[in-house]
Amino acid sequence: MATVSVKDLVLNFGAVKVLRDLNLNIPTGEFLVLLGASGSGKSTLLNCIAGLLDVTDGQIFIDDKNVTWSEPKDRGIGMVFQSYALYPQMTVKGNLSFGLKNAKLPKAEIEKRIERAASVLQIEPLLDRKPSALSGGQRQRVAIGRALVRDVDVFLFDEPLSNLDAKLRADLRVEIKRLHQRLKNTMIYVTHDQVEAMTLADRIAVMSQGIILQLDTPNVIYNRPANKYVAGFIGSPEMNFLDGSLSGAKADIFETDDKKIKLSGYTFSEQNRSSAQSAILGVRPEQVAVNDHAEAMPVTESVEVELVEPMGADTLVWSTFAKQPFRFRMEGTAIVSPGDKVKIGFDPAKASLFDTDTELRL
Amino acid sequence: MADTILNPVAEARGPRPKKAFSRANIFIYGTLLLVSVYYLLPLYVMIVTSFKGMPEIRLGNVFGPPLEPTFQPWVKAWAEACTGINCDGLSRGFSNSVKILIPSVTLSILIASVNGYALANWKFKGSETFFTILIIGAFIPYQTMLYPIVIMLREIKLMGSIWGLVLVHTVFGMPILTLLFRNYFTSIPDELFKAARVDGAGFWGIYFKIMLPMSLPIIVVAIILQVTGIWNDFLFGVIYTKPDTYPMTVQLNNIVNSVQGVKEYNVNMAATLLTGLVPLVIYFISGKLFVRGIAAGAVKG
Amino acid sequence: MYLKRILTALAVSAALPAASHATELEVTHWWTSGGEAAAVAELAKAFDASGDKWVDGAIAGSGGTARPIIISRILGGDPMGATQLNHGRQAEELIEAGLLLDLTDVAEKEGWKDIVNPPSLLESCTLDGRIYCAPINIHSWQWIWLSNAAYEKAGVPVPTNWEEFTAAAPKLEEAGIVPLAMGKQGWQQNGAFGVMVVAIAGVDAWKKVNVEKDAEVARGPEYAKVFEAAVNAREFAKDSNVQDWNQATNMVITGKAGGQIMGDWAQGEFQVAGQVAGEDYTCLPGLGDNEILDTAGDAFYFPKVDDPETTEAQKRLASLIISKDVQVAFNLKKGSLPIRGDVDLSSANDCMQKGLKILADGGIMPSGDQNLTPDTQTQIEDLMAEFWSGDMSAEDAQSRYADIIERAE
Amino acid sequence: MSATTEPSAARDPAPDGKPNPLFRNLSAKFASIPMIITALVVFVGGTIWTIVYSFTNSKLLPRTNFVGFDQYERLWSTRRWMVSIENLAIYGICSLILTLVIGFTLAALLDRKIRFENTFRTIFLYPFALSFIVTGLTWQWILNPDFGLQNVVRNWGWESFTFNPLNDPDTVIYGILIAGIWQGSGLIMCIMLAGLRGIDEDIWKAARVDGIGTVKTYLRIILPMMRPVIITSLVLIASGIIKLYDLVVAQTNGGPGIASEVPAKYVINYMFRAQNLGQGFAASTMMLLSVIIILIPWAYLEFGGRKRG
Repeated sequence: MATVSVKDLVLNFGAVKVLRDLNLNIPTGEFLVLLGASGSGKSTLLNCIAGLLDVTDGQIFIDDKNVTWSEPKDRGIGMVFQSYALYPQMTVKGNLSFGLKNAKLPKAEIEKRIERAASVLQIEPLLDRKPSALSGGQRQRVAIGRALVRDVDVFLFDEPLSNLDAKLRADLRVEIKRLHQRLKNTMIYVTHDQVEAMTLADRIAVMSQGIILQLDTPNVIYNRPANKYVAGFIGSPEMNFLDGSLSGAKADIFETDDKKIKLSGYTFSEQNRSSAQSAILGVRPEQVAVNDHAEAMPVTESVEVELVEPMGADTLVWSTFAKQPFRFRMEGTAIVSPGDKVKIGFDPAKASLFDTDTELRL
Repeated sequence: MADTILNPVAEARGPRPKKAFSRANIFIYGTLLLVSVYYLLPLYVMIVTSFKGMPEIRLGNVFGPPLEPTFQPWVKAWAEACTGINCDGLSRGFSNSVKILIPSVTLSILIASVNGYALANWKFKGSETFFTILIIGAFIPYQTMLYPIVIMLREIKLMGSIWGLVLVHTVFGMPILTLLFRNYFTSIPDELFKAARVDGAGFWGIYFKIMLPMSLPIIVVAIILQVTGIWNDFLFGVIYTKPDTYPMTVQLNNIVNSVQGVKEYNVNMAATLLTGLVPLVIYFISGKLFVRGIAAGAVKG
Repeated sequence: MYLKRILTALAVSAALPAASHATELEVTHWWTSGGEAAAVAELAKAFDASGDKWVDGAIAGSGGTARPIIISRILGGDPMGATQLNHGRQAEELIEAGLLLDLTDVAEKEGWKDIVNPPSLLESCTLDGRIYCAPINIHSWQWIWLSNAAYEKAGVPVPTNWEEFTAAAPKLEEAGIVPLAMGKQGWQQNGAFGVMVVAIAGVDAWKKVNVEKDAEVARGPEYAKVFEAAVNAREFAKDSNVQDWNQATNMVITGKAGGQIMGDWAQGEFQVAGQVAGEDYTCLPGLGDNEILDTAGDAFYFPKVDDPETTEAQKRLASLIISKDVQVAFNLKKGSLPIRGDVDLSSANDCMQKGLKILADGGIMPSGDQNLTPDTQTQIEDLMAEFWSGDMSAEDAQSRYADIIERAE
Repeated sequence: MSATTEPSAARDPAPDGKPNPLFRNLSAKFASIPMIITALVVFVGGTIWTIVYSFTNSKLLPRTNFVGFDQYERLWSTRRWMVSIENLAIYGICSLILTLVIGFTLAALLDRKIRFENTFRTIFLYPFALSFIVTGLTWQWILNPDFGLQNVVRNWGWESFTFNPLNDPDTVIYGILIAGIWQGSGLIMCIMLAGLRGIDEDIWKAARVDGIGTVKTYLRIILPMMRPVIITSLVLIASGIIKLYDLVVAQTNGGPGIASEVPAKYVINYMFRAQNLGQGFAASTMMLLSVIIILIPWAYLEFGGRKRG
């Protein structure tokens, strides 16, 4: 079992700064998800950890060993790729054994490991097939198997599920989670899918433009996003953002339009804030209470339904709050139509407040 | 994706015209047939001429079918035509041509594929500059390089040996072949290469075990280009070797290019067709693989 | 008894060729067509018969094709044993660079100076008093070939000189016959022009320009006449739509053209077509005006090699080339004239006999090859090519011609 | 990331030290040595050698007797050189455009799911296999007015038909063009065809839904998508154009007069026939210079500017 840590990592492609002074510590056995939009540098970081890209500056440690300039094969990692990257001319067995043969392992040991990996992943019947004769899900299992047989302490996943359809994606997601529970390896998992991130991760690192914006447990990331970007990126449907300003002696009143919202119970961050500064209040649609439930909330308002999106289990309703677009979630059984008046309410204690200029959490 | 590289679509992809005798169809086949006439006309002239006797050729109509067909020109071209004092036609150089062709094609493809692989997957500082120089080198007329190469071969003591010639073919085939292989390897998903690195394969391991087995289509293209070029080469063959290893084209040149004396056009044509047979046979055999290979090597990148 | 005889015979047969000399000699040349190859075969046969081995390195195409190959091989330090080159100034630099074998000892031993006729042939093999090549034949440009059938059809007698030829031209045109066949290549056009210079301006003017490089003569009235005649000839040849010289010759053979100015190698074409000199075609040396032959031709050069045995073999080949038997055998096959006057060529045909007679009478002049550098020749050829194919005036052509002569080395 | 063949000690630098970039990926550099030697020694070295000797008055043999720009002055005052350049420009532009147009059109026609595609493709490709020496001769015959095409058409009854490109100084280069395109367009057609096969079928569906006509789809949508194919084709065609020599020699030998001379022929004639190496080198230096002027900016954009990663 091994820790992975990245120290002051910098990577430039010519004049383009892809990674800027990154620091990251991953304890043994953690499942860390690197989450971000494309171009955020998350895959690049993973490739640096794997040793597939030369870093410009900084160090990478795996199990306290400086591996910044080691060969990928010497870093004790296994890696799974988005496009599976199976060697097309080899059978499944050939794919699984390729790395082991390169490492000059004894034949018996290779057989043993393949057998074990195949049984874990339930791909025994496929061993003699070529990748082209496999389905997408099967291919990805083989790709995971290829990492598995290496018997390494760190697994790297580079968007492994992106090429699969929704149902397979869900199945394999669960399987990866089981795998982690069983093997207790350190796993670093790159994805742009927040559901994967939330469901799999022990901790999530949200990345954008080559830096980590927030590194924390899914729970914290969801409930206390460190800045507006993270708040908007995590959660579906997206968080409502209300523009306004702070007031009151303690700067604990949020004013937007003609509304004054007292932020009672809100846990302020250590960021400085002042009265009269402009701020943004973020309210997640699923944290908005409707009709009867709304009564109990500190903030209530009667709004007009503008658009209804039924989603089965629940229904997303578009309306306007304080002259700004505002979405909220209702029971799937609720029957509303545009023009209806609905009473809504939310608790500012559970909302998020951001500085308009720095976009940091207040 | 990896499997699309191995099996790129070689089937027609445009929409299929509907009826057999639709206006579009008549246009398409009409144009193709008309253009085919342009392409086949010289072949027709060569073939009919090669079956005519010299008196008939002197009469003049190049398109007329042979009035008294004769195989004599073919026999002569292959086995009797004299080049200097040796009167055994093209057959004399055939085995030499093969002996030059095989190592030249093999070595040039081997080196160009390694170049392309290094350029696509293992870029290093300056690698693109060397490649750019190589591409510009494709535009240098061979003849202007004759003397510098003579001097170079002299210095490495390969002047006059078949290996010198192989080297020259490798050098002059390098630009285009490297371009093709580089494009091809660039089109192979990067992740495959990365996976192999993680699996502990090094530069040569990835080349031989992963890349080369995937390169059949582009190798076919390279073979076609090189076989055509090397088989038809005359200049290098004659300068950098000796009479007992002269390729077939030297005989072809001697048959066709005699400045003084009678030109036996029928034998010339037969000799040309005979010489062209080897590349032609390779075109036919490779068939669809050729298009598929070009699709993979020239299209992407 | 028997045994002894057999043993002796064995000893003799083993000793004879092997002990003295049996060296392979690679010989490069561009004699690849029928008659040429047959001539080379004679030479090779004689060489092999002397115990050595002739390794044939035939490469067709004299100037553009064979020369770079020959030079490259010599430069590359891996030369052939012997190579054909036009004798003249072309090999000068190779000699100066010390790349060619000095044959002076062979030449002196065998007295080449007394044998070779005309002496200019040996002179052009000589640099600083040393001899570096063995001349093998004489080819002359100074001929016009006329189709008897064409003139018959036009109803005029076959001309006997250039003036008659010019006069008869309109009649031929009326009969739908091209008066003058001319391949559209610079060397043919330049060759024809050279023949016209000798015929019209005379040998002296020719020598002034080509040997002494006197540009004033080239600008002078004698040459002006030639250029005017050339403008006429261009007019006669305007319907001649062929490139190669032998296609042009073929126009004469088939009676489509009245005549062609071309060297004596054209004879081979007539022979192959089964035509007989005097009956089917007529040949006029020096255009019938000035019966003189130039003495261009071929010679063998021998690149220097380290191996003394090869050097010996090279010298053996050199002396063989000059020898009587080879001269007769070779030149009869080749259709060219021998380089020595003391051989019997009575079996040669009508036109060749005419040539021999002129040679014997001393009607000879050096060839352009021997006097102008290839660079100058190429420039003149380019000018001629432009002149013959366009509408350049005689005056313009003459002044540009003179400019080239002025710059010539 | 260094080579697997290296001993591990060599690749284990001081814990924090960055290894010398020169020794990273040593195998790749080692394997590129043939390419580097070819590029530097043969191409750059040979070129420099040529340039140096273009300032000498070398005749038959290369000699270092420098004469400054004499050879260049003479070159640019020679009519034949000017004609050669003009011809190359005409041939080059026409050949580039026509080969691309014909190649693309044929490929598009073959891509229409037709029958006998293999046969047609082979017909268009076979000329590529034949040597220039004889294709030039054959075309010379076909274009000969007396026994070629013109004669045949006249025999059909069209008495006034005139088609005699090779004997007219103004048209001869187009006569060569006919043969050049015949020889080279098949390969380009194959490359284009391959390019068309690489286009996503959905593009066709989209175009059909949008109601765009077939021809317009090819020109406006498909063609712009085939950039890499066209670039490969351009390199092949353009390098062939610069080297144009054998075909001219075989078909017209530069005639009539000097009307179909091309630069490569000038270079070779002066090097070997006129035995004026200096002049030949000066001419080839000019050719090379123009190639480089055209190519370097393009090659830099195409191959040097892009990064992968």
